[in-house]
Amino acid sequence: MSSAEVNLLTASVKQYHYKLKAYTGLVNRLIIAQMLALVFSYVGATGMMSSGNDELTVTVSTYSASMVIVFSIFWIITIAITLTTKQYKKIELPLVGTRISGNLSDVGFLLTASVYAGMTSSLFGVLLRIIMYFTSDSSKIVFDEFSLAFPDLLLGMVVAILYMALISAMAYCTGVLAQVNMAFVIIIPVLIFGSLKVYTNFMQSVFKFYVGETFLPLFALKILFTSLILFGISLLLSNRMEVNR
Amino acid sequence: MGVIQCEDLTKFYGKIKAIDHLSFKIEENKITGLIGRNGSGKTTLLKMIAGYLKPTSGELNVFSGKPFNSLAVSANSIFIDDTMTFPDSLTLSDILTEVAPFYANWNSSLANGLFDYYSFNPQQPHSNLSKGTKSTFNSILGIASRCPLTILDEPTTGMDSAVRKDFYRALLKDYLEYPRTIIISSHLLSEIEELLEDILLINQGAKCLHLSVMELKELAVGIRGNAQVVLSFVEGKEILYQEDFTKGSLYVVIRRNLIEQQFELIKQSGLELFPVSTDDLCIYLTANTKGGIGDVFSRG
Amino acid sequence: MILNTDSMKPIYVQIAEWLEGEILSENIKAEERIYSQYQLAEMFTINPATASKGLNILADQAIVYKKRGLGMFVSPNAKQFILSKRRGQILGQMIKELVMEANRLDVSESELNKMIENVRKENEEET
Amino acid sequence: MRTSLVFSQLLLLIVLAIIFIFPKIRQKVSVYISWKGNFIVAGLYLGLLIILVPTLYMLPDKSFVKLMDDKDQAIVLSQDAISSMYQHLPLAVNLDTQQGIYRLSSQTFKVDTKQLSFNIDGAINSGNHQIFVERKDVDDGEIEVSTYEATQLVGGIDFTKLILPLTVSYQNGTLSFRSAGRQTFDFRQFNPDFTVNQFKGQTFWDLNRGSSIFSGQIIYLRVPKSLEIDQGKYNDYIRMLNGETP
Repeated sequence: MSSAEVNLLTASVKQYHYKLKAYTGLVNRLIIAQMLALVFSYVGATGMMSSGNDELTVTVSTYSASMVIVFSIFWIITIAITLTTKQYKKIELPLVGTRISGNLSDVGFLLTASVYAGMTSSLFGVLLRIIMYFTSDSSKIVFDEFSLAFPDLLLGMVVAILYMALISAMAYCTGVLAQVNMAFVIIIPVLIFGSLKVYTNFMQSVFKFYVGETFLPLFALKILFTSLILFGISLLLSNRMEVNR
Repeated sequence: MGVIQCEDLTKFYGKIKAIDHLSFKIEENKITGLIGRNGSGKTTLLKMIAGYLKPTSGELNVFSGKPFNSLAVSANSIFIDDTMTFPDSLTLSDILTEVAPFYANWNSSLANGLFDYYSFNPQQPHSNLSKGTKSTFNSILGIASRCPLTILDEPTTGMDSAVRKDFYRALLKDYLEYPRTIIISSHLLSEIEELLEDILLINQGAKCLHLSVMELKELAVGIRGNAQVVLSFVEGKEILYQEDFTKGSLYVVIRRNLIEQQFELIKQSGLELFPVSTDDLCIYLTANTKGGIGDVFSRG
Repeated sequence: MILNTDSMKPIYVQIAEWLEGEILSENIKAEERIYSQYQLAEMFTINPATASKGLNILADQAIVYKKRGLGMFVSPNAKQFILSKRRGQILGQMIKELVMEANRLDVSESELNKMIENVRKENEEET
Repeated sequence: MRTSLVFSQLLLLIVLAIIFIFPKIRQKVSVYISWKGNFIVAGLYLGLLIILVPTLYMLPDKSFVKLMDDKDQAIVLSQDAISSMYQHLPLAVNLDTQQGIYRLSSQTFKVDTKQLSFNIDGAINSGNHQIFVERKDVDDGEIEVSTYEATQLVGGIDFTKLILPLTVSYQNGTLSFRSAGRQTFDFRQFNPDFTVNQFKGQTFWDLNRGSSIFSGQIIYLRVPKSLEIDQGKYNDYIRMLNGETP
């Protein structure tokens, strides 16, 4: 008998590669979600402003890819949660590894998905502009933001990816909690949302902490730190869990 | 060296006791059959050995370490059962190539050979397979992975008898070429007993027997004949099984070592001696009540 | 000790008897190497431990002997030994049972002898 | 506007439902795509979107609407000019050269009677517009009518040049003004995604949302020296530049 020596990192990387192949099909759902969001963004502009007097009415419809990003965030929430379900965890069983390597490979997959979803959803701003260019009279299109500045595009991608990472970490952690005990899914929202005052305060402080941050490096740091904590909690929680009962 | 050492192992699911103070030791490179009735705790025990489940109390060591959530145990063992799931985006041939890198001793020519032999469709997803073909495919993984500890939980579920025979042959041939510790669980012993070296019989989570197949085969003997005469021989001895026939004829199963010296005498008294098949013996040993199903009907 | 009340003999006994048959029919001659436990395991799809026990039966009776590092070899007088053993032990046991069964079925001695004679004649015609 | 919001929220819910139900549907429909196929789809999709970036920058330039700041010099000046027009007569500004004020139309009519009267369409009879009348030094028998518009903004969008001038016609001594009809302008503006907005601060928002400037058209008449002018009921809108009161 030769005893195979494996370290945690190699096992995690192998599982990550396996999962990447196993779950790429989830991209189809992302594409559908993004396409639908595009239709909404185009048909019902995200914002509208009307002004006028008796003889004139001026309507300014505002467009952005925000809806696509929001839909992509919903997508990543659903996959982060499904990854924690027993049905999906069973896929790890024939593979060499532990709960930690399983979690690490999940995190790797979610980060990859975040990068992919963040990139594609931000690029939808470009697609939306091109569609507008060909379908609308140019004298109706406001040039200022139409001429999307490249640094802004990159900034949007980075921020979208960071948001996806944060939200996937939150969703994954919630999923793991639900696996540990279904009661958490009820208890935690009750604790947080139980009192409306606490809820508003909580949401406001969360909002201020992330959405209110206007300095990119600090924002990135906050997100990375929070995601790390959330993934860490998930890892510790699931490390003691039994599988495939 | 014992690959698996188990001391006073107990496992509860909530308040239900699945494994009850179990102690045994499985030696390296032996094929052991884990036999027990449905619900006797076979799968629970195997999942604890594979590191999926955590023992409630007692000691369990696999490769001299605790198996639960252990990377070393995971790297050196494989657990095959019919609930194994694979993602639908991987075809059967994909699965063979994707699973291979996880196992250091993976023999891909063997895997592909078996895969072709059973004429699987390489483009099919795993979830589309019927119960029997799923078991067949999973058994390929179990054999080709050549894990130092190979755990096969009811590996032949749904297989037809031809495939079963092929599977046992393939397992044995590869075992001879590449010896390893194999545990096969089954509720049907007769089919695998030739393959096995040892048998671990459990009943309601507790150990019943752990001995070699050869010893098991000679463990008990059946005596049939006139009830009075039979009873005179087995008086005061533990009767494993007893069945009444018409006209005062009686069949009893008794431990062979209790009665070995009296064989000649028994034969001369006009009684018949029978070997007891291992399957029957296991049923007698794990029976909760003495007497068979016939008793239920004769009581009324 | 072999429990011989039924044809359901343990596998290792059947292995030993099969090997004896091979030696009797001179498929394996004296001083030749006999099958290893692994070859036997593969041939009969049995656990090598079972096969090993079958070989050990022969070794215990000195029908085969062990050469260090080379395996098991057939003893020079193996065939003779098997023949005499089968005559004495096995045939004796079988005749004992035959007689018991004949008594139970009320078959007289002459009738039994005639039946044996018939079977022998049939076998001779076949060969 | 509200209905579209409700509509899109409803659709959002439907999509969420689809996303959640989809795996179950997929299991039933069971169209299996191998991972290679999925990889190709994912790669193509991303590749296509990336190719759009250079495409966007290579699109031929068109006459897009440019945003203006309401603190723009020309706009400030034109607004000053308009307010001064009401307070100080005669006019201190030259409409044709004043920055931020554009001429929409210019017409000349032959005088056919000695008296000039006005007829203003009901639709424009709401005090949006002002008519300024200047007497020329000579009796050349011609009435020159020009319409002007000061810069108008909605959310920084200058739509001044798109505004149709009032229709002016002259017959039997009556100058008629008719509205060009109700005008609607639709503009399409892009906002940065919320991900970008967060780091652009609030300034951008303020700039575009705050500025809305509407004003009516200015009609400038130059009439022959001796033409008699009957303001009729419109004397609120008509201002004589030579200091005369009708």
